[in-house]
Amino acid sequence: MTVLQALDIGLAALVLAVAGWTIVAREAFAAVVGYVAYGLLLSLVWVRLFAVDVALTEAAIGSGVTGVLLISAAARLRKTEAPATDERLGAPLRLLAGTVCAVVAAALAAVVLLMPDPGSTLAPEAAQHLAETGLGNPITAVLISYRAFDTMLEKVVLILAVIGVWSLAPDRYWGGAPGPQRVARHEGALAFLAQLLAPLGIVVGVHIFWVGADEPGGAFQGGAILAAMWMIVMMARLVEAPSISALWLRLTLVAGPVVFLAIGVLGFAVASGFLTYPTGFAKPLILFIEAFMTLSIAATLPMLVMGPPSRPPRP
Amino acid sequence: MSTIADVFTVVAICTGSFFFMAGTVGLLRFPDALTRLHALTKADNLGLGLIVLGLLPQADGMLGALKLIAVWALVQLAGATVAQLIAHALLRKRPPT
Amino acid sequence: MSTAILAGLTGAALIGLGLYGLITHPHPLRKILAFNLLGSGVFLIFGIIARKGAAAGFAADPVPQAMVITGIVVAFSATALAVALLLRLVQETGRTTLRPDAPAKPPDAGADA
Amino acid sequence: MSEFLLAAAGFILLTVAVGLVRILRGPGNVDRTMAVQLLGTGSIASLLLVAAATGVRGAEDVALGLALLAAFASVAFVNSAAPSEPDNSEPAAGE
Repeated sequence: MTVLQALDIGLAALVLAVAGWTIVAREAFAAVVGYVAYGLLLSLVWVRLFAVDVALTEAAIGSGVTGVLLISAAARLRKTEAPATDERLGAPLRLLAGTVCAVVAAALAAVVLLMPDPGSTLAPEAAQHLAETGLGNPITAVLISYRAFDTMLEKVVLILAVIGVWSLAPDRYWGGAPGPQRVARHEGALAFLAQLLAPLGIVVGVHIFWVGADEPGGAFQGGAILAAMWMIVMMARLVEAPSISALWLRLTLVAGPVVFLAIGVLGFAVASGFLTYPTGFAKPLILFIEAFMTLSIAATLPMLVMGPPSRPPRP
Repeated sequence: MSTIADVFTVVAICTGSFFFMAGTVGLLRFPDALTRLHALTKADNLGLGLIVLGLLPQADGMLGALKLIAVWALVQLAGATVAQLIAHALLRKRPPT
Repeated sequence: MSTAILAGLTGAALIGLGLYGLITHPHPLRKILAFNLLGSGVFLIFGIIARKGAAAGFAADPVPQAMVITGIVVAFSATALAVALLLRLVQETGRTTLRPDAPAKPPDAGADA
Repeated sequence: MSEFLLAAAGFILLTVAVGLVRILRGPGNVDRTMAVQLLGTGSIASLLLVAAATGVRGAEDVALGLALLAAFASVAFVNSAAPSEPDNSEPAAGE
């Protein structure tokens, strides 16, 4: 066994142990903290699978932003945990559930082991599209060109989720702002962190978006880092979340899919159909779309984490 | 030349790993949260710092080295702030007896 | 055993674990957590499909990878919506269950903003 | 050389994973947060080592992202542990 194999096996065991902890932990908070650790480890696994783009997404969204969402939810739901334990399933039912889940896992493991090697692949098609777009990162090319329709619908899903979250607001708060209010005197260390980290993070986020054309990175990863930076200045209460009826906020939220759709429709006129790009202009157009998608993601993720408005609108 | 760089890398990374181990031992063995926090910050600063230092000779080009240093600086900033915040939270919960 | 197969097996085990948590935990937040675990297991299986589809000079097939990236984002938005629904339910009723016969508690005014 | 780097990565991962026992034992949520903080630093260190050993392109960017978000979960924890302290005592400054 080589060192690398030992490392892989250790990493897999660790991932499973932490995952097991998030299931068996007694308190929700302890489970959620385990989930943050799990996300960190999972991004290491993705690096080992040579999927650096996915590792970046997992690090930023899977561990970072989801972690913050779940930690604040667990803190607010602490009082409800004791009543819920009354509804625990009995031991026989749990045993049955465990057996069913073990069978499912075993079946999937068999599929994994029986999978042909090399398996079926769409890589040649993706490579062909890569050549047409002039990009260097095949994943960005798949996201924005080869499977562009999926990506656009996924942006629409994000907006639907924001609408869903906002519509949970009580009537009297509609048009107000979510999250805590800005304060004049902040806790020193946190404000310091946010003031120093946010500019650096914006640089890194834009860098990851920009290199996404040719290297691992792209709109999702860059946007998620920008979103995290906005969230950190809101958590430090240096800035306040905008009112949900603010026009600029709504425009930013829809900018990504609207630009995507507009250029897609333009494809009918200047290229070979919906969501296609004219030869020679593919790369600038893709970067143009991605810039707006980055902005939209940077605005959407914090809005999803902050939840529905919690204050009445200012008169 | 490259042998000297390799020896440097090995020494720095071994020392860095030692600090990670020390941090873990402290986190597990120290009696209360504030002393555990002390152990944690040592691993954060020195452990990662030495590993980054050891990897610098192996880095490819200026940008790679710059990124390594940026990673260290960011973790440094995060570690220092989080130590402050956690200490604050601890003191708030348990006023000095 | 290669890294990819190991990751695939880990993914299968994670799906089993997540499914178990989803079925057995009574608290919705724990169900949401288990659902995320299940999802990441599915993503890991996509990871092995990508790695086995390495061709045309790529270390891994980019199409499944792109699907995982969109998947992570969609899973996050579903999680956020579920958490928002749950918090609103607790704010309204003080309980985390929809069962009509559950003991009624006065609405929890302390479910702060 | 790469064998050594990988061994170091495995060693660091193992030690910080042992530190995760703090998540199990607690006693307080503060201790759990600290264990995750240590795991975060350790993962960044082993990510850098693995990246240097296997030469995966762009892995430094993942480390950079993780480093940016290193404080994120802990900040959320501290914020949610002491939520409503200066919240309404002062009216929002600015407008």
